[in-house]
Amino acid sequence: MPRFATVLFLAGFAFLLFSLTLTLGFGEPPMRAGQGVLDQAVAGTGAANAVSAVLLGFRGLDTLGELSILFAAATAGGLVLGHRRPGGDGPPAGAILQAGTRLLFPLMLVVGFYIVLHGHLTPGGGFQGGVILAAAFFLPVLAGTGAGPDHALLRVVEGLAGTVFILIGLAALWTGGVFLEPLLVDRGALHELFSAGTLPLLYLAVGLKVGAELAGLLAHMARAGGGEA
Amino acid sequence: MDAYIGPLLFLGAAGLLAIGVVGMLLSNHLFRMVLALVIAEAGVNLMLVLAGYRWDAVAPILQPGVAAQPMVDPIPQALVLTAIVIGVGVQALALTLVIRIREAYGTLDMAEVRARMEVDVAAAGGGEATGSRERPAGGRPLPGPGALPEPPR
Amino acid sequence: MTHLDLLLLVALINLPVAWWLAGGATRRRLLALPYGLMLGMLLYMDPGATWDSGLSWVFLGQSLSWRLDGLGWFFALPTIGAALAAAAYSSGEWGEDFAGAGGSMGWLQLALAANVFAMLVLLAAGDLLTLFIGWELVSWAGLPLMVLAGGAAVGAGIRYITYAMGGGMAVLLGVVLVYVWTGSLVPADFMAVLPTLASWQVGLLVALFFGGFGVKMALLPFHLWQAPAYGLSVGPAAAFLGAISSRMGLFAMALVLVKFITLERLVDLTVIPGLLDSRDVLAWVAAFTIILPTYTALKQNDARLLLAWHGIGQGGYMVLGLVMGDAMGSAGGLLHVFNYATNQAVLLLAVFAVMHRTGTADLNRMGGLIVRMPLSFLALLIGIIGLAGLPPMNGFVSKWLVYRSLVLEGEPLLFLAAIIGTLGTILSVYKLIHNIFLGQLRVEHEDIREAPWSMTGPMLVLCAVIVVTGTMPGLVLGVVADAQQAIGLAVPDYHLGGVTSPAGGLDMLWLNGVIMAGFAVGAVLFYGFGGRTKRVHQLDNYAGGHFLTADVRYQYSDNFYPGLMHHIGGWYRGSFQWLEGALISVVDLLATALRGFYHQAQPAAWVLFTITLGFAWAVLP
Amino acid sequence: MMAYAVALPLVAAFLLPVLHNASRWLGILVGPAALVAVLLVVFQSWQPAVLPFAMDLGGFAPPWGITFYVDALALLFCGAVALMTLLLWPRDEGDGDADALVRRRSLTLLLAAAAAGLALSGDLFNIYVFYELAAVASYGLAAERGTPAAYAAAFRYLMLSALGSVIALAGIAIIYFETGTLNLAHLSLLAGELQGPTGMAAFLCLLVGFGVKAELFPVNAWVPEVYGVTTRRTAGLLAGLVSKLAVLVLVRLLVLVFPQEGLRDALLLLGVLGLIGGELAAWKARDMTRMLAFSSIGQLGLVFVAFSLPGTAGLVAGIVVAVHHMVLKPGLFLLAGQWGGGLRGLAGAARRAPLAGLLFVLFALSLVGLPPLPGFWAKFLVLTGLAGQGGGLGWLAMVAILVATVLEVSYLFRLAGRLYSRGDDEVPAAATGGGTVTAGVFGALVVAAVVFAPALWDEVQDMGAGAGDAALYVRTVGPMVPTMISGGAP
Repeated sequence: MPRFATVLFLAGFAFLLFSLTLTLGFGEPPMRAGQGVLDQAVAGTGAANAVSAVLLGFRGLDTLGELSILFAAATAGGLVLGHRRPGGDGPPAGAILQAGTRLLFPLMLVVGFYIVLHGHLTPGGGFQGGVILAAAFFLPVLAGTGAGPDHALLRVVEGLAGTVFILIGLAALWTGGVFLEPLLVDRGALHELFSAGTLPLLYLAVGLKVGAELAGLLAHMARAGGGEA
Repeated sequence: MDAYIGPLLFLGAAGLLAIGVVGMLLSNHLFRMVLALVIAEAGVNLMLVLAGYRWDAVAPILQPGVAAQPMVDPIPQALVLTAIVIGVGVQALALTLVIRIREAYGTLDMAEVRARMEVDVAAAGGGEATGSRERPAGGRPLPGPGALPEPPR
Repeated sequence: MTHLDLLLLVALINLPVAWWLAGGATRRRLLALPYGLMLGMLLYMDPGATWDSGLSWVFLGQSLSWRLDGLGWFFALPTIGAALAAAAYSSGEWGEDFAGAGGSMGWLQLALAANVFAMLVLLAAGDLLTLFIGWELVSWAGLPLMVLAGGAAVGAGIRYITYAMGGGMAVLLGVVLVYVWTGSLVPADFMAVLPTLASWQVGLLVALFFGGFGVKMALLPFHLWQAPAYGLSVGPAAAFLGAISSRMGLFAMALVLVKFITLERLVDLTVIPGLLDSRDVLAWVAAFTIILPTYTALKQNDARLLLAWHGIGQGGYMVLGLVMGDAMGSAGGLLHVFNYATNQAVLLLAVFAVMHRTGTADLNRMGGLIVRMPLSFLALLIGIIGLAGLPPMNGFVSKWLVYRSLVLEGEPLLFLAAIIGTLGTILSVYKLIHNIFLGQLRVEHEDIREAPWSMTGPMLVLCAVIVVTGTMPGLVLGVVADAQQAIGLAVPDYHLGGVTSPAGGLDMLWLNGVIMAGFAVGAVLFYGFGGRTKRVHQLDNYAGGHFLTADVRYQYSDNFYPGLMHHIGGWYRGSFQWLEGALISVVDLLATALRGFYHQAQPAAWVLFTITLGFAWAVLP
Repeated sequence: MMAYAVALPLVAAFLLPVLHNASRWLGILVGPAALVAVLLVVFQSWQPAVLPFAMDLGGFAPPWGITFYVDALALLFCGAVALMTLLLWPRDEGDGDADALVRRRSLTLLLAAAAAGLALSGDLFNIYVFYELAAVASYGLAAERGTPAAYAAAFRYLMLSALGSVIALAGIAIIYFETGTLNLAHLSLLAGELQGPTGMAAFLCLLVGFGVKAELFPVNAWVPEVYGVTTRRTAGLLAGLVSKLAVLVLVRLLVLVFPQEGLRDALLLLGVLGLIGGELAAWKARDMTRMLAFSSIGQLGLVFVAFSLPGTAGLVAGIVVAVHHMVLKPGLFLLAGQWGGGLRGLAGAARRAPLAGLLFVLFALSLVGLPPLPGFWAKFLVLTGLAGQGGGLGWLAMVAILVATVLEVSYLFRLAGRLYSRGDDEVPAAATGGGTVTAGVFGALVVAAVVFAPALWDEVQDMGAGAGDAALYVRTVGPMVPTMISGGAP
């Protein structure tokens, strides 16, 4: 009976939601806040990528909150999984996989950092790059060729990266601005790597933090996964 | 064609959301519930990103040497990026919990997990487990062999 | 600092003082002192005047003020008096025994002091908000006194507070409605607007206030809590509670229904056109409250419960007299508060004195104690005569006034109900005195001594009050008159011996004189001409002419009045318990259903249900 | 300046694990120090002359950037967040797991930061982010005990809450579709565009989504499960604090963006159902923790009823009810933690711990509304508001409140009777101490509320009037460019 009710309500929900969305003007957004952001992105943050400008400039607090959520998830994950003895390893990976891992590791590092540091110019940024970095460190665990990243180091990195993000924000406060205000925006030319003031620094912090959090979480889970097989 | 693309995309968003909710509510398998959550989030993220779409506009990135063109609204894109990362965090945490539950109870079946949780919580509270809609408290004495009159032949 | 402030301050300071005094065996002897001081202060204040408090402040846009008028003064008198008697009673041997048995004298005295303070705050209420504040304080202050005894008393206390809060919430709703409908909680302001309210509004207010205050008075059908809550408490606490606690309901009724809403308005509210107005409804509730609990008392085999059940019935007389609203009826109703307080206090103190000595209140386990505890017997005798409303005690005066009013107002059916109630009272108090003091003394009670002076003293003082105010009711009627004037009622033409009225007055001086003369004549005849007495052993008994030997146990309260009970027992057996049980069952059922809601397999489904319904509600016009 | 209220707990949370490894004392001190600093910031900002004011984070004018709106209400909640987190600071549960303790403290700090952000933020999506931060931190805290039941309860809580978040995000998407902005002040100006069914649907999405944390009926089934498995301090934090902030967000939305009558009725109806449902379930509960959990659902129902009242009166009543519950419930949970266990084991507990027993009675009396105690004023305000409003639903709500009070008395004092009963003393009370002292602080707050009632009342009046003034909000946040209001590009 509850299942039947659920299905019934679900059908109603999907139908109503769909009919509600049909009244929304697709393709013709009001652009009330958006147009202003587009107009001011370069002047306000120095970033060619307006999405990055929004992420780190206009809505930097969201990004800080999001980092905090990742940190919270990692902390909670650590709390849940706790100190666990590493479980038995899975079946060893084949030679190709192991060789591929060794080959891929430096490449992924480079790509990851590249994406992190060019976030203000091109699609990409700290999140995307951070995920690639995390994957780079996690690959050896998957392939069975390494024990994964060092937890103590990860905690230092994630703690410091988050702090650096806030400190850059507070630096603006201390120099007479407001919290999270982009600094040194007028240094460097548009479309150059060294431009957009503190944005690349923020992205670096974001990238490191995201990478550290995800790597930590994955490593935790990997150990847990082996434990009870 | 243009007239249909909007409703089609909305159908996709609403459909993904609905599929996700179906999975979360009707599946009894913890891991599938997490996957369903991923799908539901994808649906709502799609809906969010649709909010910024403009006909005949380009991505909101200035290209060197390209004349200014109408651009799509960059804010929903940033929001979606944030929402995705938030989702990842929540999903990862959910998975760690699933791992632990599997270890503790040896099952991924929601009904069984819930029943055993009830018992544990009640025990921690110092009482016995209380009844619920699925499992009423107390014994239900089934009529024994002689309890019911024989049906007439 | 006005006189009223001083009185309230003394009552407040008495809280820690009572706690401290209760701490030591010698200090304990002074427990009654603060109440004596309060009584003195009260007597110093003129009941005819209005005593304002210097305390008043504005909070939440409401002005809180306190003032004591004639009505409050009249109720304060038995309040402090009962506390004085209870404190004196517990200051001696009873207290030592209580403390020795593991009871906490400190809590008892603290709770008693808190009750007195709360009641004074209530009696000094100057507006509806302070009335409610006092009301709640009184309701909650009663709880610790009830649960002190532990065991079954705790259950009774929790039952009490549930009922009391139900009543309190009705009162609160009434207060809120008055505020919203009239824009004020100050009597002078809202009384000007009340006449403009619609009938349904006034009717709702009457129902809420009468119901709410009626719970405290234990009016039908909210009476179940009272007997166990009062009866199962410890001695002095039971006496105090039984004597005065539930009368706070009458005070509030007199204030709100009679003074604020007025009886004229009640008469205007028709319930059944041509047949029943709302005042009649109140009167009939009171009448049934007289009858049913009184006959329930008849069934009790525990002396404390028997008396406590009576208290409920006696409250009915008070309400009945009050809502009659004429000079004699309301005087009778109010006077009965005082008289009943003295009677009930004496009775409960006597019963607890017996219990103190024998260790039981079971009417089937006592008998013949008259030879061992003559003073307690005397007190109980005087008390039951007063309670039954027979001359020459004070209970007769107040009941006579109520009867008179019912007859004069043309309410023969109500009069009949009141008479039936009195009959039940006489029957049951006879059972009380008979089973405790008359008949054969039980073997285990051979060595019983009379209760100590600390216990008999207060009893005898109260007995003196009963006799004196019975003979000279004018002493109290003067204060009653002030109370009547304070709530805008007519005052009967009274004098020291009673009242005069064109339809026939009452003069207790004369009546008691005749009775005493009759006794004197009888004594002269008996001793002068006959004097044929023969002293026999207490175990030689005759019952209905039948000789009973020592081995026949002359106690049969198990089946007292079998014929009567056979005829009336079925009428009221358990019907209200059934009602209460049904209510609890409904709550239990709902609660179980709700628990099911919070124990479901897939709570997240409710997110879907809610949002879908919400969408449907938003989309549909 | 108020940015510190969010930034400081975040920094402390980030650094706590690192500092803990460096120095034990630093690890212990950094969290409380950050919270004390937040308290100081709040006190410093509490100057009626400058309130309310707005802050444009990142230096971008509204509606482009994120705005913090600082009024007395927001400051009150910010201060409450810091104070409550400080009082309910996670303690060593005696399992000797230092790492877990550090993580729990980190999560608590994150929760504090998120709560402060919820109180201050004036941007819809930013509110969502902080809400999610609070959610993730509370998932972790729900599982803190490390028992299997805790994992299961936390997972179920996560699933319910995540579904709610998804719905809330859908609501935000709809609002962005309609208006193209997220700033609350901007949305307030554009409220006319959200009058239709789409706008109502969007609000209902947010109501259901945020309602999960606010213990809104019927999306609150997680409450008894989670409070049953966490430490009582966490339960107090979630019931007392986090739920109120979710309510605060909804209230801001109602005041600023959704003034429709119908939505208030919906809130009222759900509040009444929650009130009655919670109290009924509590009446039947067999252990103290879950009794308190259900009673908290009921109290939150009352909060919703209060906030559903229109105008300043509703806000004032709501603030009083919410703050009252915020102080009481953690105190009660702490006492439950002190005694623990089912109702049967509690016989005579108060006799062995007189202070705790006294505090329980004080809290219970205030909860049911004994007059001089603040609970009475709260109830009185709600009732007068409802009676003034009238209407069938209003009368229903009044009766519900009164019935709920009687139920509350019935179960709370059944428990009190058991606590004071001369029970068989064979069950020794597991006195762990500490909790009673903290509960005593809450008790002192209750008493202080009685003593300083008139002054507090004036303060609350101003607070309610300020929070209910949508025009003031818009004016304070700043002028919007005219084209931003009439409609933007094609």
